[in-house]
Amino acid sequence: MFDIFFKILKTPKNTIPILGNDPDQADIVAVGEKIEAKVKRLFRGSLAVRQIDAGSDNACEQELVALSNSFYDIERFGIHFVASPRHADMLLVTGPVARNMGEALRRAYEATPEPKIVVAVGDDAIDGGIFKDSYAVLGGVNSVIPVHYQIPGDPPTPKTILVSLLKILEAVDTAPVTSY
Amino acid sequence: MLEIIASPISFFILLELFLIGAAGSLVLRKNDASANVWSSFFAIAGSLWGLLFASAILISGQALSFVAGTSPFPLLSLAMHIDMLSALFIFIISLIALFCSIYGIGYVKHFYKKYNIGTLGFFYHLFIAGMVLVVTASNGIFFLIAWEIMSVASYFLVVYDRNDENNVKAGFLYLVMTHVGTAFIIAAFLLLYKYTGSFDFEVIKSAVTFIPSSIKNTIFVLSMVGFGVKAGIIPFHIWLPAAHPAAPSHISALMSGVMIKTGVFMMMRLFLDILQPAPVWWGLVVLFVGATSSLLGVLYALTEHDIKRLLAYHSIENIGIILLGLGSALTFSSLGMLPLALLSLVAALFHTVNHAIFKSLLFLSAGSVINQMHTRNMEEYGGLIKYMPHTAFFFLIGSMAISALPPFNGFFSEWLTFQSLFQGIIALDSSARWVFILAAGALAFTGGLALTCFVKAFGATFLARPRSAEVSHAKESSFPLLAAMGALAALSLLFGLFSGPVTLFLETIGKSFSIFQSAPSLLSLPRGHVLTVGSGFASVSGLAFLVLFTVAIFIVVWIIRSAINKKQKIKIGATWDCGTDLTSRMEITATGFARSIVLIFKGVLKPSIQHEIEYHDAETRYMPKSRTVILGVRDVHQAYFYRPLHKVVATLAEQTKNIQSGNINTYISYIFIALLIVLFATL
Amino acid sequence: MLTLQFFLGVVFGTIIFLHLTKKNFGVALAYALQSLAITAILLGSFFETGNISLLFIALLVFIVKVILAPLFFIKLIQKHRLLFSVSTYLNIPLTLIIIAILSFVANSHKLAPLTGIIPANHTLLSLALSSMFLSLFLIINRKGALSQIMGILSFENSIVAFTIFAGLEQSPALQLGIIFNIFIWLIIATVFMSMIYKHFGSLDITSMKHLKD
Amino acid sequence: MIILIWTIQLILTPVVSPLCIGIIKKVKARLQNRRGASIFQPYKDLWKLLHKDEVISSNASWIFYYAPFIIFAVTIVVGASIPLFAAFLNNTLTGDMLVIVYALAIGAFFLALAGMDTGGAFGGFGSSREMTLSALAEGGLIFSLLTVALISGSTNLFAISSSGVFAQDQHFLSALLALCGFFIVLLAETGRFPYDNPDTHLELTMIHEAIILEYSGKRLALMEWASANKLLIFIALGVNLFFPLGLADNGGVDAILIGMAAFMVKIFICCLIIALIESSMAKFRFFRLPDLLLVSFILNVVALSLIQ
Repeated sequence: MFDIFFKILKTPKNTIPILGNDPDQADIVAVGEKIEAKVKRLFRGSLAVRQIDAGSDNACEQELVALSNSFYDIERFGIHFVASPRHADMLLVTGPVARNMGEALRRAYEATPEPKIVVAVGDDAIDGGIFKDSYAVLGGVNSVIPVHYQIPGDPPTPKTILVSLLKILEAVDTAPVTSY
Repeated sequence: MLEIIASPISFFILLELFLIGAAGSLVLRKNDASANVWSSFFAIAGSLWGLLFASAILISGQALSFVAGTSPFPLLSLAMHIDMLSALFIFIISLIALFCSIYGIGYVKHFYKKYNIGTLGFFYHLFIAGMVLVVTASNGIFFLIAWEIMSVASYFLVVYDRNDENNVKAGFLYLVMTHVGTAFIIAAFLLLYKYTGSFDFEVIKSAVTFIPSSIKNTIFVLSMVGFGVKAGIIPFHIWLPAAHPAAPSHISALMSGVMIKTGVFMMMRLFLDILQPAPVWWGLVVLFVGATSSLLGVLYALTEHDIKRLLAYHSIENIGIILLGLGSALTFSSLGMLPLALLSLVAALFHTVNHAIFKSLLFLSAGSVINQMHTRNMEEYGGLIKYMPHTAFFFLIGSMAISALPPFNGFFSEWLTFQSLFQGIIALDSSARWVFILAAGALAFTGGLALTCFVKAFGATFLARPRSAEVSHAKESSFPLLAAMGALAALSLLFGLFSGPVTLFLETIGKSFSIFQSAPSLLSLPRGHVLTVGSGFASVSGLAFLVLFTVAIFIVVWIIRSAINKKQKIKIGATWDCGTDLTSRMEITATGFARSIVLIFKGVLKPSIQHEIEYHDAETRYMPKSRTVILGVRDVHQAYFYRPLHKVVATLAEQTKNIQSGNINTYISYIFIALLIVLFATL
Repeated sequence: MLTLQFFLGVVFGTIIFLHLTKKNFGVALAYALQSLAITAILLGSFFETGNISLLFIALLVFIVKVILAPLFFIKLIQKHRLLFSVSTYLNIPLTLIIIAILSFVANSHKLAPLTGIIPANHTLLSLALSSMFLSLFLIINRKGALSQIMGILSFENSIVAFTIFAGLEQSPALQLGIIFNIFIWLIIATVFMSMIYKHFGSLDITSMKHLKD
Repeated sequence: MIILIWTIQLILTPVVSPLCIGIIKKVKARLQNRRGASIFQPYKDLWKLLHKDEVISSNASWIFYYAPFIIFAVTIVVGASIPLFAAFLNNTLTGDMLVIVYALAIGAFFLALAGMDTGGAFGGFGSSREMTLSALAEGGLIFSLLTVALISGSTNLFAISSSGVFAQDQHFLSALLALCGFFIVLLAETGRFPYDNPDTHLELTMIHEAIILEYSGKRLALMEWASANKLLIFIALGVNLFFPLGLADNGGVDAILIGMAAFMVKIFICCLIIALIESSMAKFRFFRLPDLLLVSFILNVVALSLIQ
């Protein structure tokens, strides 16, 4: 057991710094009605995210999983993934809503307590992407539940997602610049 | 004033009330309603008078012994001796009988057209009168007569609902087992008579030195088996989970709340009072029996999904806990540590009182649930809390009390039993200490498993969604049922809060035993409510716990509700289960809940599992149409002890059958041979 | 004293005869003789004690047992033509051996306290006791219902004899009781016999075995 | 002065317990070479949850509504009756070890009922497993506290902590065994690693989280807070009963401050140990847990028998 600990202590820190001002990283499109500042301020300290796979091709899932590795380390901003929509503040929906996932998605939306933010991640979730107009797909997430933000990209890089999330909460410039 | 109440005449009035009630309900048996009113009125009057009489004796503290008239037979004298211990038991009997009779007024209504209410009233009164006589009789034969009245009356009450086949079978099993037990008791009394020359307990007590020790040990074993069958300790318990559920609910509450205590009462009277200078191994045997009964009782309760059988198994568990107290009292008294013996006796008495209260509460609330649901199978309940909120609340209080959760009375008697076991671990050495350590371990595990079992019972019955259509038209139980349950729930809380004064009062009762006359007391009550054992070794206060608890709840609610969270709204949604539609088959059932523990203890419980898969067509066996899983638990005692016994008895009976050859001459030759043998034997 | 010995010998002899006889007719006569002996013994004890009631009892016994009962049986035998229905379990020699054993047992010193209640008529009492054993054995040994009844009646007679010799001067009420029950007994026996006969067509008891379940 | 100390004692548990969770999460993150959230993150989470609305299932009964308050209040009561930083406050009212064990059992009772109440499949199984574990752990827990009580001669926790258990060398071995037994039970009762993975997302493996799947908003905050309190209670019991060095034995301000500091240091070390265990061990299969709990029970029985 002790060799593991030595190995851990020896490996260098590799968490990337998130700087407030690099413009190309944040790629966010606000849709639907606006989220009040009070709600954003509430979630700035701690945000519970529930990821819903509405028929996605797992491209966006890989990126979202990468968010919690030591490189991007989403936890340092107080954002953590939760198991049940009841505990969630934000719903990250990926994938063009497949026909039989529509009802489940709507139920998840119902089960999430107010105030909540819905973010469609990836082109499929935004408007169906490459699967647009197919008989098995209901199109974008907004055809089932109201969407507040969209993160384009097929799939968007983890950094884009991370910075976009901070941008949604307008936490980028206030969040401590984690360079160490 | 006390002398008038605590006098032989008032005891006769008590018996008279019950006998009039019995006779009256027989006379009025044609009209159900009036029979019910008559029997309930006299039952309530009788139990109220019993409460008055018992508390008068308890307060005045002087024992009462008298002979009720001359007896036709030489050995039988209708002698009664009511000391503090029997007064306490009369108090318990009449207390529980009072609430069961109140409950009975409403409950018996659903028997109206089906059975004869008069006979129910008759046997009900006989049953209570029998129990009162059992705890007061001080002559062996008179005691056996009372014991027989009690057993036979309770047999007829068990088979009262005779349309159901297995009720009658259960009643038969109960009758056979009780009478096997009575046979052992008679053997013990005969041995006592042989060596002390009389059946009177007082005379036996004074002449106990004449009994050689080997005979005394056989008497101990015989009475342990005899009263053990009635108390339902483990090897002899198989009638209890069969008989108690069969009886109507207020009768099974009375039976398992009070009747099995008469067995414990006689054990206390015999071992601690009459056969007093007892060897050490007696106490250790009682302790061992108590530990196994409590542990196995709760394990078998976990496998049950019939609500009344579950409660019956819990009676066995609680009797085990009482025997733990009694066993440690016996061991300490034989080792001369009288203060410790007094402490554990008080623990046993306190748990007897508590168990009577919360067990009858549980049986009554289970009865009103069965009354609405017409089945005892917990798998068909579910969601009853929305239809029967008050019954659910009382069942919750009962289950909290029985799983020894602090503000209620169950905790304080179990706490006292723990203290007596801890004192045993400190004071004793070598083998006795190991029995105490194992007993304390058994008690600890029993507490945990009892909690699990009652979460299962309450959860499967009252919470989540209805698992059968019957639930939707269940109505809340009527007023007398709720009144009885409410009073018992309040009592169980009161006995918890004022456990300090109650324990000290029980100690004065303990001191009425001849051996504890001079024993210094380990219990003290500083500041009026803090019950301390042995100058600071351990102390607890029910009152303080409840006050601190309620204050904490109010602070928390006030802070959360008003200070932080004024504007948040509550939205009623559907239960979250990953988006699929939720059917009532997906929630956990009683068997599912306990399955993990049953598998963990599979060595003891021997669970069996059977898969049956039905295919669309038998040859291809690819497309299973339906799959049924049958989960069962083999009853070890039945399989390894009672069935072989039954086989042996059956073969013996078969052999003796061919004596019946049908030829008169052979019969007369038997007579002739018998005559010769007798002649030879006697001359 | 001698005469009592003689009468008791008569009783004992009749029982032996009952064991041996083949014909029912002889059985009825033997019983009459036996009852005659008993009445004689009763008269003897009357003379000794001078108790009027004993005389009355003796007369009654005489009427019922000596006259009525045999007549009754003879009529029954003729009605059902039961002349030869006397069959026994054991053959003659074996019965004789058992009779010997029983009488030896009755006279053995093991039972001395019982027969020695009145040391004077020790022999009489042991003889009465052996007659009781023999009549009991008679009931066991016989298959026919009639001879079994005879066994019981002779058993009753030997008990009376034994009680008289044991000096238990019972009260007249007891005697009356005995007589009364004999009378009732006779009625039952006849009803019983006729029923058996009607049902089984013969007086053989062994056919009752079919009544077993 | 005493009232001030008592108020500190009352509020210390709820205030410090999220810190323990934060420390454990931080150390685990560090061990996974991540930076991880700040150790005050649990406070922020609780604060956010307290300001959120709630969605409650339609077939939940009053037990679902009030269980969080009851469980939280039980942890407050238990927190007030165990030695945290001061050993001289002899709370003979509820300071008895059996009261603590059975009071926590009230919490487990209502937790399991709340889990079953909404009728979901996960809640039911979560409470069934939770009750199985707490039933089996109770034997080990009572016996370890009993060993310590018998060594120091009283079952009152404050008296135990004021008389050092490891001070008497002839009882050293039994105290050590009791400590190991107690630590195994600590991990079981608080749902830490070998028994239950606190931050798993796979519902089928959850034990404690499956019960609070249904909760949201302020009730979820209370449930999280109560389980944090329970963790602190067990750590405090483990730490203060076995290593009472540094506990204040008089009312002096300096003694209290030293006591608080010692308490914080001890909590930090214990959280470090728990995090190390969680990072170096895999979660056991459910049916191997009873053997682990039996080991703890046997250890305590051996410890108990070594005392005389």
